Amino acid sequence: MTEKKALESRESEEIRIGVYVCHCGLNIAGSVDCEEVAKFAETLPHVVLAKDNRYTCSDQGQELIKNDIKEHELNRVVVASCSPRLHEPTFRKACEEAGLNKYLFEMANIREQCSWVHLYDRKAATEKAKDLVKMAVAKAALLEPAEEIEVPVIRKALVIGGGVAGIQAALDLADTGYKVYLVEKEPSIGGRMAQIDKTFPTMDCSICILAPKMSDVGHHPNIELLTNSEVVDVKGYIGNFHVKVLKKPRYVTDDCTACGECVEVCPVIAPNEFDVGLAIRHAIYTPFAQAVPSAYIIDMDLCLNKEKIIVCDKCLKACERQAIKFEMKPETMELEVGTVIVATGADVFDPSSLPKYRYGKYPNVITSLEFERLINAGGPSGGHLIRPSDMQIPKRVAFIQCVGSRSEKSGRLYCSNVCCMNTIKDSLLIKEHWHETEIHVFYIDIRAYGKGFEDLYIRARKEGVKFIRGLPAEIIEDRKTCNLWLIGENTLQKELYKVNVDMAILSIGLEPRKDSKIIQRLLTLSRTQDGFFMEAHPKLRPVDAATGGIFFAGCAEGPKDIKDSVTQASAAAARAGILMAKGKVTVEAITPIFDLEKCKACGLCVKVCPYNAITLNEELKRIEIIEAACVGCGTCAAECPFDALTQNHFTDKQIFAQIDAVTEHDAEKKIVAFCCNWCAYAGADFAGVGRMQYPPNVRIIRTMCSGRVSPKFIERAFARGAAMVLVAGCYPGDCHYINANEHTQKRVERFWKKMEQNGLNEERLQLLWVSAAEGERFASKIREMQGIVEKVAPEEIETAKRVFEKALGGV
Amino acid sequence: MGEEKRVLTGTHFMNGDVACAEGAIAAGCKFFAGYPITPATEIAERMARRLVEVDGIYVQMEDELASMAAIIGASWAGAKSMTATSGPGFSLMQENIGLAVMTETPCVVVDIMRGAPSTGQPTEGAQQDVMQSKWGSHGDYETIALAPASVQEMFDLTIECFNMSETYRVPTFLLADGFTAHLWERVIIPPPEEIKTVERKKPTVPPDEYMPFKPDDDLVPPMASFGEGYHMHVTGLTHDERGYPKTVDPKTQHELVQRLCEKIRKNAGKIIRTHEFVLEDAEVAVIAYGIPSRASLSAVKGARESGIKAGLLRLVTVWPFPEKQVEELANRVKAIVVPEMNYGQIVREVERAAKETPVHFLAKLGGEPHKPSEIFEVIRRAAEA
Amino acid sequence: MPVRIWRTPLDIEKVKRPKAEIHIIKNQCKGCGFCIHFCPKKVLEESEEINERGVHPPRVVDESKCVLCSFCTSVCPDFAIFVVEKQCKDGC
Amino acid sequence: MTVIQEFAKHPLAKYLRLERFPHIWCEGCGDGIILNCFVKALDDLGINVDKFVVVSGIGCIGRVAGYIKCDSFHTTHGRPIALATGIKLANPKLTIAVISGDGDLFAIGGNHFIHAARRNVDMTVICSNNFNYGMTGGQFGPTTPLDSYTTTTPYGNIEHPFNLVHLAAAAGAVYVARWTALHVKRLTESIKKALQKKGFKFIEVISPCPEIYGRRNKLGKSIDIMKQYRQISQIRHGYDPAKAEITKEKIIVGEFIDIEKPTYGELLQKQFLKIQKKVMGG
Repeated sequence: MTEKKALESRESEEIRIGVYVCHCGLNIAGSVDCEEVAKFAETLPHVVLAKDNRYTCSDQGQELIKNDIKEHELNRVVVASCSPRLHEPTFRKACEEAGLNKYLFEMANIREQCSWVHLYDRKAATEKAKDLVKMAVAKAALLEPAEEIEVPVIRKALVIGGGVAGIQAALDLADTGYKVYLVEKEPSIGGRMAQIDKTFPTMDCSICILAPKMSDVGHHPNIELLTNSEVVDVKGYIGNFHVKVLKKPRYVTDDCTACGECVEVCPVIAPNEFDVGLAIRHAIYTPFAQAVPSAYIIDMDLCLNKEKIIVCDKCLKACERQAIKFEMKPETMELEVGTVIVATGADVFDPSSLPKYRYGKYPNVITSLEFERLINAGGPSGGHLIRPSDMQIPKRVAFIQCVGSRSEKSGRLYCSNVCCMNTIKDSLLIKEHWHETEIHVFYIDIRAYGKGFEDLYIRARKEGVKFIRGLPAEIIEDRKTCNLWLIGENTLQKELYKVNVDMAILSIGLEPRKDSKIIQRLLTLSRTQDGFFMEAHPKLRPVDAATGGIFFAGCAEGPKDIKDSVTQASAAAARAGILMAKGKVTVEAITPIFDLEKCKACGLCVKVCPYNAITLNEELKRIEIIEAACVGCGTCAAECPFDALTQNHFTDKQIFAQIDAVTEHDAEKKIVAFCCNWCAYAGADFAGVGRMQYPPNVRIIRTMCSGRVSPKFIERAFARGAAMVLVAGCYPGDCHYINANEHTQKRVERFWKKMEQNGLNEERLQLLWVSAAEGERFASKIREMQGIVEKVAPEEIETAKRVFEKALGGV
Repeated sequence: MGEEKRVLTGTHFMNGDVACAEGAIAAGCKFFAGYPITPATEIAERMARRLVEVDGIYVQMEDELASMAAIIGASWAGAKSMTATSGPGFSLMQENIGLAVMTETPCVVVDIMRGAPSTGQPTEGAQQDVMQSKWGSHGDYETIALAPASVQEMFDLTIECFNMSETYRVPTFLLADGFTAHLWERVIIPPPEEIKTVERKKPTVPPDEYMPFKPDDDLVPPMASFGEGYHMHVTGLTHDERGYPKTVDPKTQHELVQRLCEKIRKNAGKIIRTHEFVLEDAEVAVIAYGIPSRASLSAVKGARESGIKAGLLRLVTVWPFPEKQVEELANRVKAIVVPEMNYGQIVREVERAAKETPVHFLAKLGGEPHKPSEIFEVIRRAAEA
Repeated sequence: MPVRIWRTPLDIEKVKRPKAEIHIIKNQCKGCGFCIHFCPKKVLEESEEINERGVHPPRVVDESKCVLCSFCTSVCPDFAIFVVEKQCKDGC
Repeated sequence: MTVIQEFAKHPLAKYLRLERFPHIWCEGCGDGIILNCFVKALDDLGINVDKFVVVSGIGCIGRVAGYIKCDSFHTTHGRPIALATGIKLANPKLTIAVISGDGDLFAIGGNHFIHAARRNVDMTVICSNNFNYGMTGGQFGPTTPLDSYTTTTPYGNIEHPFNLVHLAAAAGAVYVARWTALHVKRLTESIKKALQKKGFKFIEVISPCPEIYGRRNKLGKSIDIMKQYRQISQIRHGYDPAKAEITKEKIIVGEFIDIEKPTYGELLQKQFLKIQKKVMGG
């Protein structure tokens, strides 16, 4: 507590701010005159010193700050550099080490949101940088020290998805000694890897190396395996998730010995999903031989008894152990966990959406997944590669790459990462069994970047596999023989080809799970444009989700091969392990501040709080705040009509100060943008990372959630003569505070009405839903708004000033 | 065990209820179902102790309805079965007595008569159920009822009841008064070989030819037991010879009811037992049954001493009623005297048979048996008239 | 595993299911319709003909769809329908 | 081919008195299904019918005894259990099933039911519960739901009905189950289980009475009643029978009680041996 004493002693003293302007090598200095910005900073109120240096985040940079805090008795620090999303923690730590409460630190984002997006207008960029610093200083002057509250972390983990990634993550955590709930929606764990015949580049039998891990999961004392189950609800926050899991009935108890007698008598059949429909299964079945749990399951949609009444009791009679219980009901389990690992995997692309390959029409056009089952000794053809039309072993086969990857047509622009090597592996497998087989591989590029990959590629070429650059434009079938003509252009030799083969294998890509949306909503995650889950930071936090306590493993985060999935799984397990080992996390001190005097106990805040962290005490006629449950979205503060609530570190005063700073000069040219931390602000950063250029007249004020944006902020901006206001947040449903941004929408819509009633052009207030990945969407919005700004007449500015006069009163 | 315990050969001093129980066991009774009621309870108590010694079953049911039902069931399962009760319980049994008649089920019902109507005089003897034992259940039917007059007869006639019941496939009543039942007397139980017991007639044809209700010439059908593979159907409904319901066929109903009655009437000669005392030259005949016959005997002796030619006809079989004997007697006597411990029941049958011969009735109610002097008085008046 | 499934499974021929022989004792039927309504494979339908009891007994629509669950046999209050396994010669 | 000849081919024909069919029951009556499931159970268990006795009482279902090819007794109203007790005790080698109706077993025969259950006499009692006296034209009985209409409750029933499974359990039955006439497979299994178990077993079967009870209470045709069963029945094995009242919205079915308890016969046998030893000993 020494720091705290130290800071208390300084409370009374006048405010002493130190400003540090970072060059970030040339990243900032390249288009911003950092010295000038620093000089400008010195002129600002309360600033006792302003310095610029090459890398403020470097050790020297941090040392400098620490020393100045001591020497010059700084009690506020502002760093103008990159995005707070990147280095705020770094500098906060430095301040704390120097005995300064970390909430007395503020940052100006002059890289992602300035230098990188205004590369070619040094003057404008420098002016903007000054504004941004001015805003930061203004806010800094009003910063209050704060103590973070600690919440315990439950030492149990939830792993969603039982593919190889989920299995690995679960085993690692369980071996570390943590209780793990592994939830898998299929009847067995194993995932895609269980379907595959051999793995590249080592060519070892996939199920042979997976099965032991699967049974380890089955027997591990620390793992509670919940198959045929789905996560249906998640509440709470980092360290304290309350999860509801729907356990669908198997209709077969653990007494099942997997003897298979029931299958013999079951009268109904359907294609077996595990064999991609190449083999049949019965209504009562086990997905595959090595399934874990090994207990059978009844497919109730198929079973004759789906109508609740037993019309067929053949399996019941056949089961000696009497393990079949048709009366089983779905049960909902409630779990308390501290961390969550999302390992929901990927779907495979359905090629029937690409008419040119006639998948689903020509029997001998198969997918690479079907191939895996055909070549697999445990598969429907007992490992004999046959072609569906006549069950004969094909003499000539073709592999077609990038089906559902890297193409506009399929709507999937990304590389699926595994297909090239998988095809090479498959071609070698064929050569192994039927050496004389003629193999053509049609590709765009062969990507053999991994360890041991190139060797495999070379081996395949040595074995005589023909690699032809240029995908077939179409496939034509010979009615009689069912052989296939592949027609296309060899883009190396610049000549057309027309190749006749017995069978064509479409190397299908990986795509996000159709139901990713559900997990996304439940865990308030973000997704990248390709639809896979987005990590908190592509470099520094590659397995963390933006939401605390949640981590990614395997293809859920992007297409991966087995090795990478396992690697990421272990990483995720380690990350989760750290949290649980520590046993506690500190929650940012950005909870509401409550003013008993002003509260009228109207209960509006209680209604809007997405986390039920506010309750209305009927007797005392006042509200009560549960700090641990609060995650600091600030929606309550925005909703309170009596200014009885405001938010720590995002107080009305502080935000007003930022607005005022922006609008001090040339307000009529400026856009005041309120951006939520998770999507809009991150989106703006992303625009910077992608060097997407847009007009320099926007000034971003960061709030944790767009729900924090109170109408009075907008009024203030207009009252101060701002040309336009932008409120930007996550897409509805993607809100990181469950549904807080629904209130944003309501408020903005109300505001538009107000403007209309007062004869103001609603266009001057814009609402933008944007994801963290949509930098371009953000940039183009600003460009679009610039167009409007130019049209805003001075009179309109004046009217607005008058209409919202009242908003000027200080708070 | 079993056989050697069945007959307690020797001379005993016991009461009527106990003697009845011993008679039943000696007759081969293997199943007793009952419900406690004064003055028949001692029979149940004795059975509860004794049956187990002869591999028999004693079961105390929830009421007399159940008791009667149970012995019918037991009988079809092949056991000689019996229940014992008194007036109120006898009334409850009438329903299933009807079932026993309809299904021609051999079984014995002991009714120890007490003061009635209703709960009446539980501890006092009477003879008020005589007509109930004939007409108690609904419909036309014939049953057999024997009336013991001594503890020895409580033993002997119980055996008779079983034998007749087995012979004619009909519920048979031991109709004893509360006095005889509670009387303590000497009883001589003969050795087993001297005790005649009858077993029911069994079918001689294979199951598929067997008709459970097709009579032989004696109008009694042979009876198989459940569990012997005959797959019989037994019903309280009017049924054909196969045993299947035929409820709307007049012929079936007529023939069935007719046979149920005739099989007793036609065999009345074999069934009826009476005892005569100095009737050869009698001018006044006393007709009595049960306990009054004992007072009647000394009254008749007294009359003879005082020069009145009196005699006694004691009815052992009450039902079927010994019509012939009474009619024949009436033809040769001046008058008939009937003492009964009721307000006039069997006397109606006597009058019916006696035609013009005057019948003097001597009712006795309240639980006191007749005094010989009372009967003598009536004899004297009858002789003078 | 949401993969589009469209092929006839390669081993479809290998699975042999017992063939059913459905017996309907028309004149014993009282026409409750239980067998028709509760057949999981919708093998039966009401016929036009009227039996001795004045009702429409069931008629077999497609015997090959029957999987011998015998629910009709058990649910018939009148023992008017029963299914037995067809004793197949090489014919079927 | 005559009906009888066709009928003879029925897999269950050998358990039925074919010449007595068609039975007397109405179209869609549950009693036929109960009979069907019952003989199916006999067949599944391969029971020796020579040693098997069916006893029934009075009422529609009372006629069942006359259709099964084994020793069978169609007794007076309410008395089948008492009579069956006599049969069983007199010849323990026989297996006894009592099949009767709700009125017969629980109104006029209620006393016999509870006492046989209390004694744990070895027999299986199956009750066809159709909520009224069908044979006499539809009067209310001990299971008729409140407010239902019958010829003797023209303004609606004001008597609270029995919850039969609760009654049986309380009286001491060692096996208590309830199914509807639609749960034929489960019912058959239950009957098999009961027949193989020692002691007093009770199975209630909710049975459609479309012509009498159904018509008066606008329940539709038998098929509608059966559909209703499918809709509102819920299987809850081990459920507390006390809570298993039948309502318009819900029929809880399943096996409620399955316990072990010495039967009357077993205790009697024990006593025999004890006493005989004593007597032999002198």
